[in-house]
Amino acid sequence: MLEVCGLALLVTMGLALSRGVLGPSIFDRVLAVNMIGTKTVLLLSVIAFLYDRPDFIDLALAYALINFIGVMAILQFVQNKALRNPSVEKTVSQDRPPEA
Amino acid sequence: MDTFLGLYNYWIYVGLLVVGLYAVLLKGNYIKRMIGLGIFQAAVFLLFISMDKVEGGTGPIFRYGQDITTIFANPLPQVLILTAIVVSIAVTALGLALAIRIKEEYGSIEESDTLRADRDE
Amino acid sequence: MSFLFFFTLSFVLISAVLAVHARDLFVSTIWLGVFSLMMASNFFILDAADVAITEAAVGAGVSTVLFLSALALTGEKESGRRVYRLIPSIALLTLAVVLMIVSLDHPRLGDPSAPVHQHIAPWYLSETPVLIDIPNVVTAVLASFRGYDTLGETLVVFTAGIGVLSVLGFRPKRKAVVTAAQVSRRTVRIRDHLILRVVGKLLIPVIMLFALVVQFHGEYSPGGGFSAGALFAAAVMLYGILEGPDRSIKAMPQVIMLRLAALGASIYIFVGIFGMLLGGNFLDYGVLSSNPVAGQQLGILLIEFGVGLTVASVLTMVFNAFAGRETY
Amino acid sequence: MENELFQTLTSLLAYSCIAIGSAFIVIGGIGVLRMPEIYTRMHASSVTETAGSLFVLIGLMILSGLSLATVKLFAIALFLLFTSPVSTYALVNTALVAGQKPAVVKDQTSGASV
Repeated sequence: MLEVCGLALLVTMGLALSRGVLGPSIFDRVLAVNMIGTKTVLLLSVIAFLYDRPDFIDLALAYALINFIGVMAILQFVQNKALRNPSVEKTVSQDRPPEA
Repeated sequence: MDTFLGLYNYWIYVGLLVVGLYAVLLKGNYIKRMIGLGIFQAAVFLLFISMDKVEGGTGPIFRYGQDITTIFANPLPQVLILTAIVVSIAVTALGLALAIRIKEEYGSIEESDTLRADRDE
Repeated sequence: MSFLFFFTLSFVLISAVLAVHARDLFVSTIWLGVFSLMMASNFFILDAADVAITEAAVGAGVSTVLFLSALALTGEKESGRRVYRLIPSIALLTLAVVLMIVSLDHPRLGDPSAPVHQHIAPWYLSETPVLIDIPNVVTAVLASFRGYDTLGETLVVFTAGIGVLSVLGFRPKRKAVVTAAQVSRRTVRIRDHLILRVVGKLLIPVIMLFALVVQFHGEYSPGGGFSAGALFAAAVMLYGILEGPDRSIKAMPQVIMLRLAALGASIYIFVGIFGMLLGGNFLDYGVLSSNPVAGQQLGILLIEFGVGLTVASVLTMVFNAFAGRETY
Repeated sequence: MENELFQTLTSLLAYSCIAIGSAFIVIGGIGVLRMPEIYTRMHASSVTETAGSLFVLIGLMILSGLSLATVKLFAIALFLLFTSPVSTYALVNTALVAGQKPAVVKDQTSGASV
């Protein structure tokens, strides 16, 4: 059963990876990375049980904490494009989403 | 099939080595080259870690009440690579710092631009 | 179980090719993050838990943050001018073919009769419980049996930190495009998001606590100074991302970080010299206590602390130098 | 005898939890690939990040019984529950601010956009 779960996680990673390859916008890619990160946390926990070493779950814990930093860095980079490139300032500078 | 899975990691290592070296040699952008260098280093890490695996073994950390016949993976390649990963990020940081300085002086991080600027002087 | 291994390895190669292929360097960095995730899972499947936790701490957090802060200063578009060079291409192809042929002679994965497993590894595995008596053999080999090696690597990390500071110590004569005041405003949008700020601040102490667990529990579970240092630096980087580089530099001034990095390396060296003064060899911890095994454990604890201090302060220093820099 | 029955029941419970979680994860993965635009894809990915992860982690917790591993798994579940909605929020916000418009569905009867 754990093998099946591992396989399901890997298949989902493959699907997310193809979304990242296809993804027309940057946000699709970020979404794919975020998803692969969460799936890695689960995969590491499942492998720890599959190998009968539950004391190695520290690793999954590390990823659960660290993934957030990477995603924050990526989003900060995207949000600050305006400051680096004055030509896009107009579209990005409003903090509020555009009214529908 | 057994040969295929037994050697698959070596083939992936060859692939990573070539992809990394391709970026280092044939890409003009300095940051792309640092990315290539990272992939090249990871290929070496993969080669070393592939060596440590023993069939039916487990990670080299002892447990209470373990069986006397427990097989453990080889700890030595792990030690070498553990330190190498942190050294690789330090080296990458140094390369990125150089790229930032090149951008500030030449206005570009493309090799062709910097070479042209050097020729024109 | 081999199918897991097959998938993760294939994903490693795919993401590496995508990282090199992408024209936008920002997208390249994203693929490099995926590459690191798959690499860490792969290390874990190959029974290398210590390596995997180091790759987790370095690859997912620190590496992405450093690449993105460098890209913010240099611009993320690759020109796309192709460099055709015949000789390197031929050399690459030849290398690939030769390595493929050589790989057929490699011992199969997990072969217990491979040459690597014959010489010294069995000695490490059988003598660690007798001489050092800690469960994590990797930490024992890293800190005690191969202590010289680790000293060298620590000094390399320290030197790289000094190198970054000296390279970025020069500034162009002309006026900055984005001034220091604007740099401190750079993160203003993240700072304004209440949810991100609250949850991020909640997470920082937890990451630091986990780094300390990895540091001081490294003799019993996967971890040790290198991974703990990277985790600690990642926590500081999260603070810098959420609150702005000016505040992270204020909290962790560069001068103090430089001193701490030097202190960490010095702790390592002085533990070695202290052992010499007590009549042992350099980095021979057995003489630090009346009981050689307890002395070994004390020595490992001290030098792992030194390593963690150096790695954490060097990576923090590099992040502050990148994030707080004006764009020219 | 009773003990044996209890063990069978707990492992049955654990494995069914893991199976449900895996099903959620694969469904979410398919959704991420097939949905038409970024906001709907995010909706699909949130299924894997909350329901999928929680079911798998709860299954593993039941499997490991009362041990340190259970505490660590609980911590992982807690951190995932904290961070993944926040990441999704940040991603949606950034996408909206950068000018990604949500897809507009045409109303079939009146022809006006809703």
